[in-house]
Amino acid sequence: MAVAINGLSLGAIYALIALGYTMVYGIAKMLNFAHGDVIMVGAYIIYTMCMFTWNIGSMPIWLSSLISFVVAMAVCTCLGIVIEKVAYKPLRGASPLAALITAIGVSYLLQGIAQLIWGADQRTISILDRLGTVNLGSYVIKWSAIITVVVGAIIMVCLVMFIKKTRTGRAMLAVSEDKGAAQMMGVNVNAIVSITFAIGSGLATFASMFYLPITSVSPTLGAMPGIKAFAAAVIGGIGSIPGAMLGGVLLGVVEVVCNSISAVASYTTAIEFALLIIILLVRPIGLLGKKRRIKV
Amino acid sequence: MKKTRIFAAVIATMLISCLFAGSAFAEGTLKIGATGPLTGDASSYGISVNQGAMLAVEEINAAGGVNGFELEFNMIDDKAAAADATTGFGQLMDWGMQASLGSVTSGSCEAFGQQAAQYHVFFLTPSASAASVIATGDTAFRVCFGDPDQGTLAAEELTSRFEKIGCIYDTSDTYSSGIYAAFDEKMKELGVEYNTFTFDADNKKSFAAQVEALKDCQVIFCPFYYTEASLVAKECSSSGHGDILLFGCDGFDGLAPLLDDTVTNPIEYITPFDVESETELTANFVAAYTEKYGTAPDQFAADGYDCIYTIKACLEAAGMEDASIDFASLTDILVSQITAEGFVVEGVTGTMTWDATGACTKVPVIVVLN
Amino acid sequence: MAEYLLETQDLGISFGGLKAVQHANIKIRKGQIYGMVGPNGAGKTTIFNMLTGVYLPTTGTFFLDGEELKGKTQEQINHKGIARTFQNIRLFSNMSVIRNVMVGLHNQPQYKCGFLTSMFRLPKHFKVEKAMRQHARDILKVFGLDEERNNLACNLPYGQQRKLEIARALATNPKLLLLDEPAAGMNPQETADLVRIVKKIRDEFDLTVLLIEHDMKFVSTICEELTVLNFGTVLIQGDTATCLNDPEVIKAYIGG
Amino acid sequence: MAETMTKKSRFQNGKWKNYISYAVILAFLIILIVINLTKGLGFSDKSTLPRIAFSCMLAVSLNLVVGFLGELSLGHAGFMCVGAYLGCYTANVLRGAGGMPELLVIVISMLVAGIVAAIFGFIIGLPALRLKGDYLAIATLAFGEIVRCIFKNLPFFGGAMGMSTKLYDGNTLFIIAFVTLLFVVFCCQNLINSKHGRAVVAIRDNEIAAKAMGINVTYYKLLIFMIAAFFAGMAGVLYGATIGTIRQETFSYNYSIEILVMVVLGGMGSINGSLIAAAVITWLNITLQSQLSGALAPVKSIVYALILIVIVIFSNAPAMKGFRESINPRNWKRKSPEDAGKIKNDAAQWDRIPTKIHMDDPLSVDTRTTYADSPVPPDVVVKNRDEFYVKPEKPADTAKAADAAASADGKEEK
Repeated sequence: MAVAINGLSLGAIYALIALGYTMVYGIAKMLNFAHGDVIMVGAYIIYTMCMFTWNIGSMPIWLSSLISFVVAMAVCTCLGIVIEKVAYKPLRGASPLAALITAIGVSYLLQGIAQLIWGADQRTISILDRLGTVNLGSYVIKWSAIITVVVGAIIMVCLVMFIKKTRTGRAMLAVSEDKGAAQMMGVNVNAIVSITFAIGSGLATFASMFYLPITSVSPTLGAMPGIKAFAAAVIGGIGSIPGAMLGGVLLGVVEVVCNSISAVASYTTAIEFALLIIILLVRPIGLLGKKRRIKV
Repeated sequence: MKKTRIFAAVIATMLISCLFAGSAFAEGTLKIGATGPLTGDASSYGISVNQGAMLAVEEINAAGGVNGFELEFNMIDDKAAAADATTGFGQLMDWGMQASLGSVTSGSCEAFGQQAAQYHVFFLTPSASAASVIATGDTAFRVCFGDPDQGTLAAEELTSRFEKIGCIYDTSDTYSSGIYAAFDEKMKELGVEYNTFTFDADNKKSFAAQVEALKDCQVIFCPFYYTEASLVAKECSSSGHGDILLFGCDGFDGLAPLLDDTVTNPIEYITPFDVESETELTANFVAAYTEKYGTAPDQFAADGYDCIYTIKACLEAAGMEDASIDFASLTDILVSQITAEGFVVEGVTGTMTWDATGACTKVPVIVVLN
Repeated sequence: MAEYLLETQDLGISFGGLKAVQHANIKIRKGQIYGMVGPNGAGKTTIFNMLTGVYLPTTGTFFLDGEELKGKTQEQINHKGIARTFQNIRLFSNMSVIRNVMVGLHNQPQYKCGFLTSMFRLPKHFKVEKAMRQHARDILKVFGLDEERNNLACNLPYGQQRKLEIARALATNPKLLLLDEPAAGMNPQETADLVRIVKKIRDEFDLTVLLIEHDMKFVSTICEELTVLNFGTVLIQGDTATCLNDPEVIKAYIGG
Repeated sequence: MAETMTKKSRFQNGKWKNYISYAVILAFLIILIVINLTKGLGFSDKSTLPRIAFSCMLAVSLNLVVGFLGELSLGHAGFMCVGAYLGCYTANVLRGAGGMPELLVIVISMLVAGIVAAIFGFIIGLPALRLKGDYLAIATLAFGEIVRCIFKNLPFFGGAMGMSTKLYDGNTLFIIAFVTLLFVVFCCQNLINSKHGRAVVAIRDNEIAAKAMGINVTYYKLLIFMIAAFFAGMAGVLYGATIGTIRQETFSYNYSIEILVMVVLGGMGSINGSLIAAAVITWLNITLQSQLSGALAPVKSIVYALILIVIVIFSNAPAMKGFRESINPRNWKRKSPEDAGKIKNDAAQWDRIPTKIHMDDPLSVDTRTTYADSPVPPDVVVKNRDEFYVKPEKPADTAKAADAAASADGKEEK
C-alpha cells in the first residue's frame, strides 16, 4: 500500500515533467532537454524564497511556502518563455536536431548558472513533508505523497479540459497539427508556442514542489528525472497528453516497486529502461501514440 | 573548401599549443596540484577539499612558507570522471606540479594514480578511500580511512548494540560498495543476519522504497555520502520512522547543515574529524575556515587541509631549503619521509602515521549528531 | 511458362471497414503495355501497393510468371521482377542522377560485392564500380539524361525527375514495370517523348508495363489493354478503345 | 590501368575531399612524432591526443548511424562501454598469459572489443528496424543505460569499483590512436563511397523507394549499427589504454549526447566535419578545464554552453541565412545577379541533409490510438510520417541477415 502510494506519487511527478516534454514536443516539435533544469531552477527558487521568508519575515510556514511557490512559478514561467524566445525560436524551421543541441546547451547553461549563484552544496528543505503521516488502517502513508497524487491528478484533468474546451487549447491542437494552416486561420503561432512553454514550465514548478520532500536541491537535480520523464512521455506516445500521464505513473510505480525488492533493486534502472524498449517494440508509437500512415 | 580551411586552422592551433606546452619549472614556489569534482553531482566534495587546501596554503605562506619558500595549490575540475582526471594530471604536470593531492573521488583518483605511477609523482589523496587507489603505485598515499576498515568497524559496533540491522548502499559508487563489501564480510563472519537494499547514481533521489522496506529495523547502516544520507533521514522522519538510528561512515560529515527540525532520527557516524572538537588545532581550523568561506568545514575540507600540512611536514623533515627541484626527486624525498619511522602528523583529523602501502593509520571516533 | 506474366486473383484489401479494392482480377500478357484508369480514390495506387508488397492483400492473391508473390516483402518482390515508380516522385533527391540509377543496379548479380570488399578497396570493388557506372550511363542514355548524370536529382526539372524514376526502376532489371501516373505534370511534348521511351524500353529490355494514368490521350496512344476501376471495383476490362468508349466509364469520369 | 583511371576520375570529380582527411591526419601525426622525438610533448598532450583520436573515432562511427543511415542514436557510449570492458578484460588476460608484445595485445583486444560491441550493435539494431525518430532515440538511450547498469552489477568486471588496466606508454599511445583513427576513417570513407554506402544513403533519403528498388533495408540497418558499434568498441579500448580505469558511469547518456553534439556540429553526413568537430570539442573541453580551474570551474560549463548555443543558432537559424551567405568566402566573388542561383548557403548545409529524425507527432488529448476506423482510407491520408504497413517480423530472415553480417565481420578479423 505504502509502496503503491509512493510509486504513484513519484509517478505523478514524472508525469508532470513528462507533460511539459510532450506539450513542447507536440507544439514546437523539439525535444526540450532543458526541461529538467527548469525543475531545478524552480526548486532553488522555492528553497531560497522559503529561507528568506522564514528568516526575515517570520511568516507562518504555509504562507511563506505559498508565496515561494507562486514566485517560483512566475520565475519558471518567465524562464520558459525566455528560453524559447532566445534559444529555440531562431531555430524554428531548422532541423529538429539543431534545436536538440541548443536545448542541451541551455541545460548546461542553467546548471552552470545555478552553481554560480547557489553553489554546489546540496540543500534540503522541508515543506510538504512537515505535514507528517496519516494512518490508514495498518498502513502509514505520507501526506506529501497523497497531496502529490491528488494535485497531480487534478492538474492533469484541468490541462486536458483546458486543451479541449478553451479557444487557446484548440489553437494549440491546430498549431501542433499544421503550423502553416493554423497561421492562415488566424492563430498567432508565436503566442501559442510561448504559452506552451509557459504552461510546461509552470507544471515543472509543481514538479519541483512535489519533488522537494524526497530529494535534495543541487544543480544537477533535474537531469535524471528529466530523462526519466522523457522516457515516460515516449512510453505513453510522445505528443499524447494522456499518454504522458500513463507513462509517468507506470515508470514511477515500476521504479518504487523495483527499489523495494532487494534482489532486483540494483537493476532498477535497467528494468525501467528494458520495460521501455519492450513497450516500444510491441507498440512502436507508444501506448497511446497515434499511428500515422503515409501515402505511397 | 571552407571545411578544409577550418580543418587546417584547427590543426595549426593544436600544433602551436603543443609546441608551446612544456613543463615549466617552478621558481621560488613549490607547486602542488590536484584534480577534483568542481562541477557536477559530486562537486561539493571537490569544492570542500579545494577550500581546505587553499586555506592551508594561505596560512603556511602567510606564516613565511616552508623553510622560506612558498607553496602554490591548483585544483583542476575533473567532474569526478576518470578521463578528466587523466588529462587534468597532464595539465597539472605542464603547469609544473611537483607534488600532488591526487584526486578527490576514488574513481578519478585511481586514474590519477596510474598516471602518477607512470611518471613517478608523489600524491597524498585527501579523500579517495578505495583500496585500489593506494594500490596504483608506490607513490600513492592517503589521509582518509580505507573503506574496508570502516566497514569492519561498523559491523563490530552495530552487532554489539543492535539486533535488527538494515543496510542501504549505493551500488554505483566505489566508496559505498567498498565499505559495504567489508561490512558484509564481517557480518557473515559474525554470523549476523541483516537486510540490505540498494540504490544507484541514477536512482538516488527517492528513498521511499528502501526506507519502507527497512522500517522494522532498529538501525540502518548507511555507508554513503551525506547528500544521500540527508534524504534517507528526511524520508525516515517524514514517513513516521523517526526513531531508527542511522549509522554512517566518514561520508556523513557535513550532514548536519542539511537537516532541519523535521528530522528526528538519531544519527551516529564514524569519523576522524569532529567539527565540534575542543582541541586547539581543530578549533582554529574551524574558525579560520568559517571566517573565510562562510560555512563550517566538513571532513573533506579537513582532509584537504591536513594533506597540505602533511606535505609541509615532510618537506620540513627533509630539510628542503629550495623549491626548485624536479618532481621525480621530490617524490623520492617525500616518499622516504612519509614512511619514515617516527613520522607523525598531528592534524585536524587526528594523529596520523603512514606505512609503505600508502594507508594512513589514525583513530576513528564515533560522533553522535544531535 | 505461364500464359500471363501477371495474374491477380480476386485481389482485395480493406482498411478497417472500408473496402478499398475488391475482386480485382487483372491478367497481363508478357510484353503488353497495360493501363489502369479510374477516377481519384478508385484504388489504382492501392493495387500497385499490393503488387509491390507495401500492403498485404486481405483477400485474393497474385502471381508473377506463375509464381505466387503474396506475402513477400517489398525487397523480395523487387528481386522477383516487379519494379515501380511513384505517384509523388520518390527519388533519392540528395544523390546525383547517376547514383540514383546505381542504387537501382544494386542487387544485380553481376555487381555482387561484399561490404568488406568495398571497405578495404579490394580490386573487385573498382571493377564492380566501373561496370555499374557504365551500365547506369547506358540506361541514362536511353532517357537522354546522360548529360545530367552528375547533377543532384532534386535539381532536375519535373519531367526529367519522372524519367529518372523510370530509369532507376529499369535498373533493377524487372520483368514487370509499374508506372504510377508517369505523364503527370508533363507538357504535351514531354508526354510524346515519354510514349516513345516507354515503347522503346518495352522492346529493348523485354518488359511488360502496367501503368496508371489520367491522361486519356496518353493512355489511348500507348496502352493495348485497360482495366477501369471505380470505387475499388473493376468497372470494365478489355482493349483500350472499347473501354474508353464504354458509357459506364464515361459516366464514372464525367460523374453523370 | 583501369584502377588508375577510376581514381583519376574520382579526383576530377572533386572527390579529393574524401582523401584530404587522411593527408591532414597523417601530416599531423608526423609532425607530432617529430616534436615528441626532438622536443618532447607536454604531459597533457600525451593524454589529450589519444582522447582527441578516440573522440574522432566515436564521432565518425556515430555519423554512420545518424548522418548516413539517418537514425537518431543516443546510446553510442553504450557500445564504447562494452568495448572498453571487454577489450580491457582481454588485454588483462593476455598480459597475464605473458610473452606477448604490447602492440599485439592492444590490437587483439581491439578486435575482441569490436566484435563484442558489434554483437551489441546487432541487438540494438533490431529495435531500429521497427522504431523511428525520437522513439528510436529513447530506445537507444535506454539500451546504453541498461548496458551500464548490467556492467555495474557484474562482479566479473569489478562491479561499481570498475576495472583497471595497464596504461599504455604515453610516447607511443598517441601514434597507435591516430593510426587506428586513420583505419576507421579509411573504412568509413570507403564504405560510404561504395555501392553499400549508396544503399545506406538511399535508405535515409527515401526508405520506401529504397525498398521498392530491392535494397535490403534490414540488412543495411543492422550492418551500419554493427559497424558503428565495432568502431565504438575499438575506441573503448583506446579509452582504457589512455585512462587506465574503466568505470561504468563514464559511459552515461551524457557521453552519448556529447558524441551526438560533435556529429551535429560537424554536419551530419560529413566525415571531415565530424573529425573537425570532435577534435575541436574535445580540445575545447580540455582547454576550458585547465584554464578555468579552482573556483572558476562553474564558469566552464557556462562558456561551453554559450559556445554551443551560439554556433548552432548561427549556423542553423533560418533568419541568419543571409548573414551566413554573406560571410561565406565562396560567395565573395559572386556579386553579379546571374550568379545568384549559385550562392552556397552553408558549409555543412545541415538543412539540406534529410533525415528520418523527424519529430512531428501532434499534440493529442484523446486516447484513441489509431486511425484504423477512420472513414478515409490510409493511402488517401497524406501525412509525412513514415508509418505505413509493417510486415509481420520474419525472424528467419533477420537471423540470416545477421549471420551474414556476423560471418562477414568474422572474416574481417581474420
